[in-house]
Amino acid sequence: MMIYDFFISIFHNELIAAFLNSIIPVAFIVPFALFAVYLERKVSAHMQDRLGPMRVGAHGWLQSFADILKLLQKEDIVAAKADKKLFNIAPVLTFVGCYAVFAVIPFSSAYIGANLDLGLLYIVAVSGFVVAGILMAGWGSNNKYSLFGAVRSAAQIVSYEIPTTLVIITIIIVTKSLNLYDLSVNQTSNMFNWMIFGGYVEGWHKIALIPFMFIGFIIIYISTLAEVNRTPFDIPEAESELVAGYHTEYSGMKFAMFFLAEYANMFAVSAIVSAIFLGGFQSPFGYLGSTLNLPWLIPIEQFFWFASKGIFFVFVQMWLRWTLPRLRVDQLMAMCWKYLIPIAVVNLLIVALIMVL
Amino acid sequence: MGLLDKQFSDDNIILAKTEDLMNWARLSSLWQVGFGLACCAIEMMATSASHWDFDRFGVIPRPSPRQSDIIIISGTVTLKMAIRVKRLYEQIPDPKYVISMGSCSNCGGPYWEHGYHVLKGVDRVIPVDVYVPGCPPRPEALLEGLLKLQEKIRNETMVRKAVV
Amino acid sequence: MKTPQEIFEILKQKFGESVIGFADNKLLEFAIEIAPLAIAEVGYFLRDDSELLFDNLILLSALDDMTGKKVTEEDGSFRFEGGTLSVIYHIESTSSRHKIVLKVVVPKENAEIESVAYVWNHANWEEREAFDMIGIKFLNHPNMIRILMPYNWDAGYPLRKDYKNPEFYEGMKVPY
Amino acid sequence: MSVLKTEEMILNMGPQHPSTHGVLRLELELDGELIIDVKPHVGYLHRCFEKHCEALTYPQIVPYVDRMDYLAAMYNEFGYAVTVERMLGIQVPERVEYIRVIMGEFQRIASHLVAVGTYGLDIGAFTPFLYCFRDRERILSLFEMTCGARLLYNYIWVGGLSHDLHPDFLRLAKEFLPDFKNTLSELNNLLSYNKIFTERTANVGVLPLDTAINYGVTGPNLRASGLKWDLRKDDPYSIYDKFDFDIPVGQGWYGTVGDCWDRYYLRVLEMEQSVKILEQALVQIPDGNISEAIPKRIKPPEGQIYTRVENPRGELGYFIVSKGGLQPHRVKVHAPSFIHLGLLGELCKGHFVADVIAILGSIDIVLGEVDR
Repeated sequence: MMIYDFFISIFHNELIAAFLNSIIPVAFIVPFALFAVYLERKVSAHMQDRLGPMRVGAHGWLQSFADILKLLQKEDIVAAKADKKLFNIAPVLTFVGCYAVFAVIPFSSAYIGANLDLGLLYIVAVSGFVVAGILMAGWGSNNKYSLFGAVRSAAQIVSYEIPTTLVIITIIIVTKSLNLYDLSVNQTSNMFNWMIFGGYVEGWHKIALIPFMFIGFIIIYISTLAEVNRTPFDIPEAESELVAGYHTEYSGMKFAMFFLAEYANMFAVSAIVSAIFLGGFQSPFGYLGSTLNLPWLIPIEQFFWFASKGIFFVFVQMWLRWTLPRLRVDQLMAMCWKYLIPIAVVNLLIVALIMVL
Repeated sequence: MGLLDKQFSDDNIILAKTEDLMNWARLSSLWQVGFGLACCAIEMMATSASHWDFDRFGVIPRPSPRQSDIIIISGTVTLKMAIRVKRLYEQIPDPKYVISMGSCSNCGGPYWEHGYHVLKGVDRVIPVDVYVPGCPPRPEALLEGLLKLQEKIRNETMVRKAVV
Repeated sequence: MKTPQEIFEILKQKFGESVIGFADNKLLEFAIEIAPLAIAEVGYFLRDDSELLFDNLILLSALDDMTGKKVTEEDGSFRFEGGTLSVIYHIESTSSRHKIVLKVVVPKENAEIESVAYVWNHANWEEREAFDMIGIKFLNHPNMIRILMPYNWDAGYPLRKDYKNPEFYEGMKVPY
Repeated sequence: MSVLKTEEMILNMGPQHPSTHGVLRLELELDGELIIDVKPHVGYLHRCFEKHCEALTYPQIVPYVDRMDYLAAMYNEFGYAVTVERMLGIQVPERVEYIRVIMGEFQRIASHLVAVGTYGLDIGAFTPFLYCFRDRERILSLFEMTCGARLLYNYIWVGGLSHDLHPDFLRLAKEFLPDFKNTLSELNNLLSYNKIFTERTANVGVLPLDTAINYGVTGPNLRASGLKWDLRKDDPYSIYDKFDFDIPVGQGWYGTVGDCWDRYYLRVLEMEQSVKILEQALVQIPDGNISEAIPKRIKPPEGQIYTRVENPRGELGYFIVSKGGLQPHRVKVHAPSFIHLGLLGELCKGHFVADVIAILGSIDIVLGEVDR
């Protein structure tokens, strides 16, 4: 049973149920973002022979709360020459963009915000909001560094959407569905039904698909990394070049919004990658709930697997960030247009050929 | 500093608890402007590096002053730089704090007599909360300065004291 | 490898009047004194002559010779009237490894020297520094402005011996 | 139809910027992301060193010398001491010379570690920076046990040293060297040979040899351009002629000779050579009295002298004019960073904004020395 139906059965009102249903991702995103900031600091610290936050709560676990509470108290500066409307809308729009993506991500078999048949296309479309927000921030700040960051970011995100979309088309050819929920549900029973292992296709096709699915997975992971501006693709906010990129001029809660959006976005892309290739909320081994005959346990287990896959990929993103240097703008573009897109196109053609045969 | 500071005329338990929470948040997450001036900046970097690790206290360098809470004036402030230091301080949103690190920014240090281009003490242009002596101060001294600043923040209040 | 004496002979032969002579330096170095307006020409010759090849200007330093008449004011401060400033060029050849020292002396009132910034690019900033600190003007220099002190500094040249520090700069008190 | 008019953008970088290595201000003239011109504005840390020298006696100058190139304070003192000793004609005891070389080479390693680490930071790799600082701490603790200071030492005096070595110094120094070799290989694997890093730095900011000489470039930057020129061998001072070490020269490993990667990697190679010198010096060091040659009163004869030593950043020279008094008449410093910074505009033309950071990091300037 979906959570939405559960709300309807309680309130007998679609509006209230839909409202409550749409709030659930917030209850996940905000604690996750706080946790991810803390995780990032701890992960980086331990990679660098340090300890990271230690003084705020045991092992600094309250650090993110202190940060947020402090950012709430900070003065909200809008520069005199800034374009105030754009400057104020930008953080909200950026957050809305990444929040909207959560609408079609299946958290478990019992919860998906909106079970759209065009889910995958919707994601590609809606993440454009983030670009708009970043461009507004860059322009509205009236700061050259911000503008630089914003223009770089827009160019980067728009470019890297192409390989992402190409890989998504490859998946559509195999699954014949754009619905993320169906996609996740179908990759069931064990990990060899995941798309990365050829999915739930029958016969020799499955074996033939495996290498190309791996290639697709690597391409989409690299391009999502670029879409969320993480190292080695973090040139829009490259600290050593552009100070803080498009959010250079933002202070207080508006900056916190960008921060929140960044970490939410990290999770969103990880979740999408795992939903497409790694079975989404499906367990790799089967469910304790079905063994013990406790049907209510299954969605909870599924949520656990979903969250752990997402967090694992977020962790990999952090790992890369604290290991790799950063690319230059032209190299970044060259990487996209000269390598990823041709490979993705060829991959698409080969997969199409396999599926036709 | 801050909008609410010294805005209330009477003290009560709710105010006291809110105050404690606010001050706790402020003192636990002092983001620093990533900004070094001279020799002391190297010791400041050493303090952020693995051996001493500023991050334990929640201090991380932010490249943009808009997102920072403290500025550590780490080194000699020259006349040419003083104008920029002042501008930088003005760019930090309230509540903001200043640590003056090293003799040079405290009082001109070894350049006090013949330094025709050295500002004798950064407190001639911006208000300073904590002075850390030394030339350059050891990382431990800077950490001590930070703890002193935290102590100071802990005692900030929203209550306006009656003028005697 | 040539000794400074030999190089002096070559220069004397080539430039005649412009090469004034050995400047007396009692310690380890002795310098060839050159006329202020001929130094660029001499520089080009030293750099391009196939026997000399002085391709590296090591150091250009300007100094106040403190030779004028000392006038003491009522408040105890003093200044020099007249006197000279000098610029010293250490140059060497990275290929044949010889080193010489050139010296140019100018009067303080009319401190103008031909620039060598086009001979050795390195001299560009060094000459700006000499202008900034001592107040020697280099003619034909690409960008003769202050370098270390603020561009709007108007209290004189700090490394002159009779320099007096101003009381305020842009509203900031300068003395301790 | 009118021609579309475009104009250049002026981007002001610094004095507060995460990667200008201090208080440097760069005025970039940009066409999109391409650099048309770079104008460095210096002087934000002008601490009047030369004026102080004219007002202080010779021994009093030593602490001020430290504060010039604060990453290589030992070597600044070394150079100053050598200069004044030549003026006075003092021969210092052999143990002092050995200790000076040991300290100088440790300082070279420490300084290069900062250079290499912050260069990684400029390119975007945060972790190598902290690894470098971790090892630098060990060297600083060696200095600290010798003279009590971590950064600015006032240790090498004219004619001698302020303290003799700590009894544990030699043991700890010998223990450090093998560990440090591991660090170097770790650094190379993490950063130097990283594909992204080589892409970012190879063929960027190429400095041809003739330009380098014409601009007076010295030290690692000159050697990276291909000239075998090291004052420790070419204009020997102290006891460097007693040690066996190589002078690494840039060979264009990943690109052209004299690019950023060469300049970076040359520093790594120099650290290896410093380890080699240290391994010999720590074994050969003789016993002796370190303070017997310290003069009671320093009053050099009238005249002038220019002496130079091989500082981690290049040729550090002191030009001292004495009028026979207790104070020098004029001290002028040949500061390598000042000269290298003058070259920046030349190196950056036609590159991207991101390359300015890469080039600035690779020439390794210290603003304290640029502005003095």
